[in-house]
Amino acid sequence: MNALLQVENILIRFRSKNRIQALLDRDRDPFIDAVCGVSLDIQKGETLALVGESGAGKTTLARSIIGLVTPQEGSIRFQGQELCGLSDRAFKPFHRDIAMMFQDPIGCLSPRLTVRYLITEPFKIHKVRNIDVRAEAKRLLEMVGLSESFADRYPHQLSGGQARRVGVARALALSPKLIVADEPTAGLDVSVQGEVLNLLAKLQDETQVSFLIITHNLSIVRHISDRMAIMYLGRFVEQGETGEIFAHPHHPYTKGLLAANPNPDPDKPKDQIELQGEIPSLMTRPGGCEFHTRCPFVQDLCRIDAPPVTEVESEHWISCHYPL
Amino acid sequence: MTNSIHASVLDIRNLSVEFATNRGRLKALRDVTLTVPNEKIVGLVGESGCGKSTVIFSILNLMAENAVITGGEINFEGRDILKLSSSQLRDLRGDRISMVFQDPMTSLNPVLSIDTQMIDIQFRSSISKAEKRQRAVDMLTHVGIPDAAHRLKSYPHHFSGGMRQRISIAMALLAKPALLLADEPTTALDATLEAQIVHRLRQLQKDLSCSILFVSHHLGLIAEFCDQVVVMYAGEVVEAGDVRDIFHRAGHPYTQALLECDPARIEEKTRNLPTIPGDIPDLVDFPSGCIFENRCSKRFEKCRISPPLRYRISPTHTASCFLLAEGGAI
Amino acid sequence: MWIYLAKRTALAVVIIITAISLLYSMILMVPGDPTAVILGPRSTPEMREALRADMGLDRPAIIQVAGFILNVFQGDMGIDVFTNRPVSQIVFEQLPYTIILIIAGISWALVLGIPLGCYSAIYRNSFIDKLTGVFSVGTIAIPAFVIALYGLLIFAVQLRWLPAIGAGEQGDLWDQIKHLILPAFAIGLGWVGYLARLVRASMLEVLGENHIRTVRAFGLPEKIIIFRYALKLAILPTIALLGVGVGYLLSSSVFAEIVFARPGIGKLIYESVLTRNYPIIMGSVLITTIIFVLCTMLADIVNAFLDPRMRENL
Amino acid sequence: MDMTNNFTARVKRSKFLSLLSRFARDPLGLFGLILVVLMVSSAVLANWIIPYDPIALDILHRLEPPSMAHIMGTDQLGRDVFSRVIMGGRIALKVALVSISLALSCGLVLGLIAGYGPPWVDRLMIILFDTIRSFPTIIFALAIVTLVGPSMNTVILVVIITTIPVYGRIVRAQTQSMKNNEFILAERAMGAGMPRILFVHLLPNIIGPLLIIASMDIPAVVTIEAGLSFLGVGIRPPTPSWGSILNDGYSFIRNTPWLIISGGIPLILTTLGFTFLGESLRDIFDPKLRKDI
Repeated sequence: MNALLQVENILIRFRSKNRIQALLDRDRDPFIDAVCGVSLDIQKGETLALVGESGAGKTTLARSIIGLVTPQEGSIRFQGQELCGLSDRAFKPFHRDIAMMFQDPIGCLSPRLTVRYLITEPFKIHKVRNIDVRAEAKRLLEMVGLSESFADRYPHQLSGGQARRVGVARALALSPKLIVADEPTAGLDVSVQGEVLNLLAKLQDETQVSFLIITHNLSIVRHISDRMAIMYLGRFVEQGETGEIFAHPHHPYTKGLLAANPNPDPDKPKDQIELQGEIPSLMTRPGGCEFHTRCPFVQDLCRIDAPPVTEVESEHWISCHYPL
Repeated sequence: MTNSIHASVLDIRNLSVEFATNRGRLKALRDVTLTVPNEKIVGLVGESGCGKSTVIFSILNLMAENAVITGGEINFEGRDILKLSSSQLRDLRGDRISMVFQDPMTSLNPVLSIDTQMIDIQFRSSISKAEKRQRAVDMLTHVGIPDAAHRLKSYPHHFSGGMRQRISIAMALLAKPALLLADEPTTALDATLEAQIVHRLRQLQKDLSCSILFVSHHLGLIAEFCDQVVVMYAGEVVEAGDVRDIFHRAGHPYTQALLECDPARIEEKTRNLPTIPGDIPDLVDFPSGCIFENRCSKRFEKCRISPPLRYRISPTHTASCFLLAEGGAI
Repeated sequence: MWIYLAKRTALAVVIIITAISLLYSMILMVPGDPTAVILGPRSTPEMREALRADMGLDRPAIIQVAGFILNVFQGDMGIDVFTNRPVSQIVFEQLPYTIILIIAGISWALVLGIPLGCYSAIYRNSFIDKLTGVFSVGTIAIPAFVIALYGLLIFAVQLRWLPAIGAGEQGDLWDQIKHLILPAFAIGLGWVGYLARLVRASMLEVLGENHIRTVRAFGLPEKIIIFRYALKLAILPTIALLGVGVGYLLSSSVFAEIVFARPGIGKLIYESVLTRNYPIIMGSVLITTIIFVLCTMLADIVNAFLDPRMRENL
Repeated sequence: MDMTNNFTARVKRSKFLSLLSRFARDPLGLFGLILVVLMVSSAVLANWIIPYDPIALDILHRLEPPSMAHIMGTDQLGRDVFSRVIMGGRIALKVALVSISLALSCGLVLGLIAGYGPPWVDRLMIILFDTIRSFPTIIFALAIVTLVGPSMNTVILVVIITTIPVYGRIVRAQTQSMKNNEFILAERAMGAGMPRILFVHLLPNIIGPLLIIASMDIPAVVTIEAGLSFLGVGIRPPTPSWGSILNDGYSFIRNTPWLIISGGIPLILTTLGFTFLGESLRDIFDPKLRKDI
């Protein structure tokens, strides 16, 4: 199997206290693990969705793939080449092949520059010289369904949906092979988020680009992703085919998340599970299965032992002692 | 108790609100009419910019300084709030009507303890400070804060967002109000917390037998939580009815399109999600016809010329669309 | 809290050490014989030679600086050649006058500035608010020494209401107060405006915050909202800036002391500048700087103590 | 969302056009603008305005009160005070412009380095900035003057040394708050190098507010220059300066008040003018800029 992107056992930790504080608190381990031991792979033309609540470590994981965060352990391979440990200079060619879209549609655009400059900036950064900037801007705007008249606008003159399209155009400029999209529908109304998701799907059909989509919105995941991974406290609790997981969630957390994203129907059955409590802080990870503090089906074993990752069905992994 | 006389605790009639801007008057609300019956939960749903928050802020007159109420009445327990003096209005605030705000991280005072804040808001009551404190602890326990007696002396920053929102709800319900206004109380929270808090709110509403006007853009939450639903678009109420009227028999093309867009409703995987093309019209420079005309898939000649009235579809269900005119205007 | 205290104190110490090193390196950087600068005028070649040996001017600069810092921390800032007395003694003799002046200046600025700022914020766009706005910008803009000069011209020379020069008779409290009025007025006036504007701005900011809207939604009386819920937060940035204020007042007190011929650090420095008596200047700069650093530190700590978020997190 | 954005777009467009009318609606800003224009033009045209040589002595007419011949009177050496006031304004403005532009450039570079560079550089810079800021300005200035000797260049040097930390601090704070903004992360995610991020993306967002702050510092510098000259350690005589005119006036305060009045009034008007203008500009361009710096 030769995946486009292969992430293995990534561990990303941040210092939680400075050295003096740690010394005073006699804390030998003044770190928090934002992502611990996560593995995933993405094939060409495929979409993987990363799902979880805030603080799950989704964004950190995504940023490590694009080189903004350096993992302490593990490996990230893109087309077989190792990305971990590369210097900024050595990483630069990979920025052509991996693009990232950030959460805030307007805030991720440099505020004092025009749309034309912004969408053709990737060419300038990567010293692509033999292009006509105007024509290129026009082509990219057309690709994302905006008219050329937008080229002279500034970010603050765009609506959320329009700014998101500009973001897509920017990501597409260098025809990347993988786009990492952090909450592509954040801050957009339901009537607009469909437009953006349809655009991403259309582009994927046309260019065979792969997507890693990070979201907390389960209801969009069903439509846009081929496979999905559910993250909790920096680990994957369940990973597999999207349709399969929606049909048969095996992990209680997945089931709880699905229940919290209800189909808007006043008459739907109300027998679904409700998760109790809140995500624990990364500083005080629970022992045993880390989900046991919120799990409605918790048993004694869960409090003691961390469950191993098991493949319940083909290509469907979960880590739970008592899968549903 | 006055609310036994009136069937509905809140009755807003033709409320219009304008914002003074550099370009002229932005007509944020136009002829908004809605009713909150006693002991019911009414959901106010719409996309950003539809004016749903403006409605509930105008009820307590907590709007921005450039906002002016240009017409209509807000009848609360039979009295028009807009005719009250500011001290009479202040007497209602936090006593008969209270409010939960959107952002739990900023809606509590950061330098005062929860204890101080919860005792202060009981300033109307003549009971002793110890009794006030006990009531605060009881209410905090009621909304699901573990070990409330110990944590009362804590400051807001000691609590997570979900906990702070529970505290806000506890504060709002402390005076056992007749009406609770909730402005997207769970939007800033994670989905699993959202469900917990909404279920808790439903329970409290039953226990205290109050009414709730619940503002949200989250259709799933509205469907699960509310008894009645009011749909707003660009500053107007386009449809109102029982929760089943709206979710099963939506009449207005906007409501239908909005429901279609929600990816949670679409069971089959699709790579072509429905959308509502176009933008909300400019609220300063106004179209003469139906407000939704430019985006409506079912528009015809008449829609462009004059705005539709409110038409009755069934005893519990009204909508503002010419296609539904046979039931007669109200 | 203790960690914050320790950190803030460490920072203050680091800044004081850096300040001493900077001042000392400046002497070494200036072309010419450093011993002549350090000893000041009227030094004899023998004295310079003795000092050169004592300081070890042939040693690396860093060791010299370190030695100097050590001396300062032991309270030794050299000897004034004119009077043959320790510099620290001379400076500390003058210090109380300046401190009294600064306290007087900052007190009346506080007493007037904070209420004015609150009033302006609460009654925004009222006549008083607009007047306060013009008044505060005006007083901030006008240099303190010009105020001192005009105060002298109007109240002492023309109207003869207040004494013009000196600090008043020893032991005569009333006389001393009369001598304090004009200088304190001159150095404090700008700060009245500054504080009024600062308090107004931060009060307005706080009044616009969400939690104020929350208590309004509970119908809390406006008096409680302003004095309990808003003022406590709005006053925090003001307290943090009072330390900085001491620095500005130290500068303006130089002028006030000279214009009103009042004893004090400013006057001492000024006279030493005219005679190029560097040891005294160096000592005065050091002591005023240390006072300034301690005041900003104190302000930060008080600020942290009043804010529960800082009190625990830092 | 669309609605509000459309709306801001239009506001932006009309903003430029309404700039002048805004000034008209803001009487203090207009007052400031007029004062500044007067001050600057009198400084530029000084050579044509002054009726006498500002340093020519005329012992026969010393300490004369204002008259038709000398509209502000003469000083103790018989020099025409009006001519000295006009030339003094020129000096003050020159000192202010030179020192602020130099301090601004240095502060900008150092602040960017501190804000975007590695943490140890930042810590070092902050300690250096804070140390310089912890010297009481005038007292520190007097120490430098004693070492280097009084001259206009010393005044400029003093102002530069004491204001670099102010600008450095502001630029650093802005850079730090901006460098984790998504638009900067987005640039890094595209592989943009440090020079591009600093100069194409950070600088344009920092420079605007900084220029407004700098323009509001002009009165402060004019004050320092006048103050040092008043103490006799600034601009060297016989070159005229408002400070030295005030000093002359101070010596003769009991019998010739016009010297103090004519040295002080232009100083007050200039600082007021620049302050009112700066406030007004700030309110127009950047209402959120902090008011307490």
